[in-house]
Amino acid sequence: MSARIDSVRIGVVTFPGSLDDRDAARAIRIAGGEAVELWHGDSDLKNVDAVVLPGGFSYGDYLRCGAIAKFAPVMSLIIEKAHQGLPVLGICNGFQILCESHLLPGALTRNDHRHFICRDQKLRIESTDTFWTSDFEVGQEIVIPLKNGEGGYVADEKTLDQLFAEGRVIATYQEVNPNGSYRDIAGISNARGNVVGLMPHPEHAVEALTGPSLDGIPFFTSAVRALVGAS
Amino acid sequence: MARVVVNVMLKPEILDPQGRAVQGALGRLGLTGVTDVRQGKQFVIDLDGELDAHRSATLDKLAGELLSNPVIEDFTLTVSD
Amino acid sequence: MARVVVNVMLKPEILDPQGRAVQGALGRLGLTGVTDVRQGKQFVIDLDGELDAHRSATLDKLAGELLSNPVIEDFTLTVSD
Amino acid sequence: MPSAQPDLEQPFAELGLKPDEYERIKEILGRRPTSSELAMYSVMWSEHCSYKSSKVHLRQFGEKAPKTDALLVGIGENAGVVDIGQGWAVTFKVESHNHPSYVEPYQGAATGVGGIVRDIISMGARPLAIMDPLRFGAANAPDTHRVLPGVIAGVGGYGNCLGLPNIGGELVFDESYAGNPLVNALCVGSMRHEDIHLASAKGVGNLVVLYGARTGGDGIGGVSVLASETFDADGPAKRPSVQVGDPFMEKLLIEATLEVLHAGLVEGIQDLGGAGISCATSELASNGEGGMHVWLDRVPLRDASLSPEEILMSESQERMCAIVTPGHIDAFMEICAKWDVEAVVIGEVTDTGKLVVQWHGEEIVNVPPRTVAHEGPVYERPYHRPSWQDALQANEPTASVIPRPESGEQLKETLLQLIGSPNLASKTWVTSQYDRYVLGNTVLAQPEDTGMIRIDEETGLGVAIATDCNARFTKLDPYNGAKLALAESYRNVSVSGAIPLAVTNCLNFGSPEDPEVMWQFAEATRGLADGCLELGVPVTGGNVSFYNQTGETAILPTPVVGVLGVIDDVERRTPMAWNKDSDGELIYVLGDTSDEFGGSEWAHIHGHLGGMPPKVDLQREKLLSEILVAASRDGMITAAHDISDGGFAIAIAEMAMRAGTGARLWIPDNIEPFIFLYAESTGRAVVVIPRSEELRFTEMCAARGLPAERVGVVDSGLGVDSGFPGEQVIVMGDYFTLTLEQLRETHEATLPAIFNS
Ligand SMILES: Nc1ncnc2c1ncn2[C@@H]1O[C@H](COP(=O)(O)OP(=O)(O)O)[C@@H](O)[C@H]1O
Ligand SMILES: [Mg+2]
Repeated sequence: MSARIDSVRIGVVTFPGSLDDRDAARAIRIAGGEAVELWHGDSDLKNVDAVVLPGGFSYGDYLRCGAIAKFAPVMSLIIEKAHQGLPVLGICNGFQILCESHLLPGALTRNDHRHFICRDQKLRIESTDTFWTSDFEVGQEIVIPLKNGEGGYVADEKTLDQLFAEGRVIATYQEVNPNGSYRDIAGISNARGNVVGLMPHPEHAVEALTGPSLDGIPFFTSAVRALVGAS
Repeated sequence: MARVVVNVMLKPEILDPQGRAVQGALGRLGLTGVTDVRQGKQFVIDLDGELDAHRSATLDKLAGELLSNPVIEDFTLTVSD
Repeated sequence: MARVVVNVMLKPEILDPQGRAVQGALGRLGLTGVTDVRQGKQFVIDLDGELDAHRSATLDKLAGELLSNPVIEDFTLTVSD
Repeated sequence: MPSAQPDLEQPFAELGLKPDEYERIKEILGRRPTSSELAMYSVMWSEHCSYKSSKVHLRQFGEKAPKTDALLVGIGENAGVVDIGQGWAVTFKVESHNHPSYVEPYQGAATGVGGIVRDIISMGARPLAIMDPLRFGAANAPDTHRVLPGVIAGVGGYGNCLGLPNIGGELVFDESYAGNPLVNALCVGSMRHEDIHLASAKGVGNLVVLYGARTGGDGIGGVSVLASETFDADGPAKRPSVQVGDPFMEKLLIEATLEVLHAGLVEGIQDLGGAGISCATSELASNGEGGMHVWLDRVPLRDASLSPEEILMSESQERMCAIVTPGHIDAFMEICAKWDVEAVVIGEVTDTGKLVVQWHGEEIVNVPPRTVAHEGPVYERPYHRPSWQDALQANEPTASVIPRPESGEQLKETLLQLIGSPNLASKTWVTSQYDRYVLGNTVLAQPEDTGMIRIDEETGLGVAIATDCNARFTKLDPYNGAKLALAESYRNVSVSGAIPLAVTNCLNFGSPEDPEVMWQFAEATRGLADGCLELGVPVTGGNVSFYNQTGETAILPTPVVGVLGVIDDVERRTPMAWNKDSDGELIYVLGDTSDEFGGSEWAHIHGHLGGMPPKVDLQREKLLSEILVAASRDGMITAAHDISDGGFAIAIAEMAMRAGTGARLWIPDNIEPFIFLYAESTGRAVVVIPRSEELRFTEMCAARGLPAERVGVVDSGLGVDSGFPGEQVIVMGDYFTLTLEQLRETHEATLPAIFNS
């Protein structure tokens, strides 16, 4: 574990109904960054260098997951800055919010088997050309928890082709496709690689005691390292 | 007083696991000849006063941005009084 | 070929948290005067051949037992061809 | 005085009050009750809220309570509070939502979780985890197919959305629960000692704040009336109103409540559960200065047409009540607004000794709150030993009643049958619908023997909880059956290395008006109280659910017992299974095995219930626990798993499947293989010991008088020699060999095959 680099400030947004915000903050600290609490009603990003949209059920996931959260005051700032290159990682509900906000293409729908599913999921890292995956190797297999009710990634054929062609699929499900995601997609990025959405939960795989592995840590160290390099 | 009903359905090309499950169940429970089932959402919205052009436009916009996700869903909107 | 649409709504006295959430969001996003929103489900069922009395009765029964739970929900059923 | 209408016949019977109860109300008030007073008394004096049939028996939990310093708050509050050291306290409790879950499985189960979580918040604790002991009718029965998926989705839907990990539970099938499923929910929370809050309205002039969801017409008299009656034999036709839960609102309620508590803005607090505002106001007043004035018309409503009686009785979910000083009220309201939680001052604390409720200027209630909350009727229900009890106990599952397997092949088939039977099959179909990771403190969860969570990240302080009850044992012998439930739960906590500290329980029984059911209840409570005294673990709280019967047939008496243990550092926990580095480590059985099959899983799969349950020896359980804790503390063992349902063979199979590595086992000479493999003698556990620790461990057992027998060795290389090259296998002496793959397939296929269709 690297020493705490207090100059790297990563914001974690808490929406009403966010659940994994404390876990995301813990993961950032373990990766050597400083976690900064952001509130959905904030109209200021507190000078953070990057943002994590954590998992949970923002606004109860009523209507559609992420549909109401995208209109939160803090989101208009994040959307604007993300277009300018601010690194943003959306995990699970955060991924749903990024799709609803059109920062990422496609959408997440009800699992094909219609149940919530919590399992230790094997993934293959497909792209390391993003802000959040550079500490992995392409082809690396990892196991991290997955837990969602609406995690089926869908998009039209053209978009799917484009995502693969441009290397924007960052991880795919291995052995089991747990939710019916098209082409086993577990996570994607935008063209620039600063915005990443991931359905499984790397923040729950950062301690041997509580997670199935330590495979989640590189998502956060990737960001910390890139930001240290940048400053 | 106006009542607006917005129906939201998954686009035909998007898999509808709930509709599929209902189709299976209907068949098992004795309803023959079901060729397709789609499950959507219905919003019944009650509004005070007249539904003027401005509010009507807002409603239409929100039906397409908030109540449905254009990437995967279509909507219809009907007004009754 | 018949198309049957079943709309299922929570009974008026039952809490509808989703409807409440939508009502709040509509208000925040600029739609004024919303007095109530209820969110329900819609099933669009396509059937082969004629909808005879027997199948019609089965459908009605299943709408009340499978598609809705009479303890908390009401349903309406409309047939179009 | 509220005006009475003397000519009107009062509907006390419809509200569930007996004529003599109605007479007592008139006596207390010295007049006829108003309709609102009648509404309040009827819900508060219901079986569910007043414990009128169980009170005389539950007293033993206090009277026989072992001396302990661990109990910071005892029975009688929303939940007991236990000191776990380092300034930390935990509170935990289990409650039933059986009847609502039968009527509307999803919402019934969901609101069951919601209700128990509010109990925990109202003590000032942050809720940390959920467990769900469940019972259903036969797995393949159509009604189970209706009820079970909805219940699981409801427990998961609410708990997942709330952000509480599910760390364990039970799933048991037995025909007796057809039409009467049991949905019990447990919540555990933690707090610093100084944050403990109690439900009392102190300080004259302090304000009564109602906050959370609006009050609606759903569930009026639901929990209390529903839980206090037997269903008609024709089931859910008579469908009473049920509540719909809003877990998102509950999540906001938790955050807002913890924030106001930590800001020091709250004098007293109470959740709104069964009996709603009637319960909260009368209990708060009765526990505090003794008086309260309530303006009922200030209650925010979802449905403007509700009558005051309905508002008093409504069991709408996600509401809380707090007592706040006038100086703190603005800060309180601000925090609620931050979390989008509606809050309204509905009353004021007084010292008049009266609970006065006004409705648009008119006084509609004026009663001494104690008479509503604490001085309800108490019944000494008649009870007697059932006439059939002797015959039942005499019907032992001996070899002449059920033929016993003898050959290797038969013994192997028995293992496969058991491990694939619905009660012993893998519970993954259920538990994969629950989030076990959220909050990042889950150290052990299903399929481990206990759920364990970390309380303090700095020190690693944690707690472990298990819930258990083999209700077949309780049917055969309610007194010892309850002790057996306690013993199993205590043992499940101990194998993880935690020290058992406190007990909660949920007593699920048939109708208390049936003297035979009442006897089961009396015996079980006596057994549990005696057992707790002997083990030195106090009962901190619990719940009684009566009327779990259809027509004349009651469910198996099911006293679910939850034991909480503390572990000073979760890093030293003992998992249930060996690991990939365990090759060559030794497998020991601790305790004695004898020919005990009454109420066993083996008898159950043969459709037999009779005989005596296994002997229970709580001194032995205590010794076993001490050895397991010492072994964990000194790093002597790699794994420990308790032996219970299905016996030793099932325990070993579960360990091997979890480990993914095989083992070679042998059966001691002095015992019949069938008995060794499948008997359910208690006070036993399997432990795995590195060779370097063998001497130290066995000497400790010998010195303390705990039988320990070496029965096997972990071995990942048995595939080739046993004819399964490339596979992990367990070799059971000369009797049989099974690949882990075969075991796993059988174990995991059962529930999906039944419930995925
Ligand atoms: N309804 C449930 N919810 C959550 N976990 C469950 C449920 N039913 C069973 N489990 C878990 O499955 C595992 C096996 O259950 P069981 O065999 O009853 O355990 P034990 O015999 O050790 O008490 C345990 O970890 C238990 O907590
Ligand atoms: Mg166990």
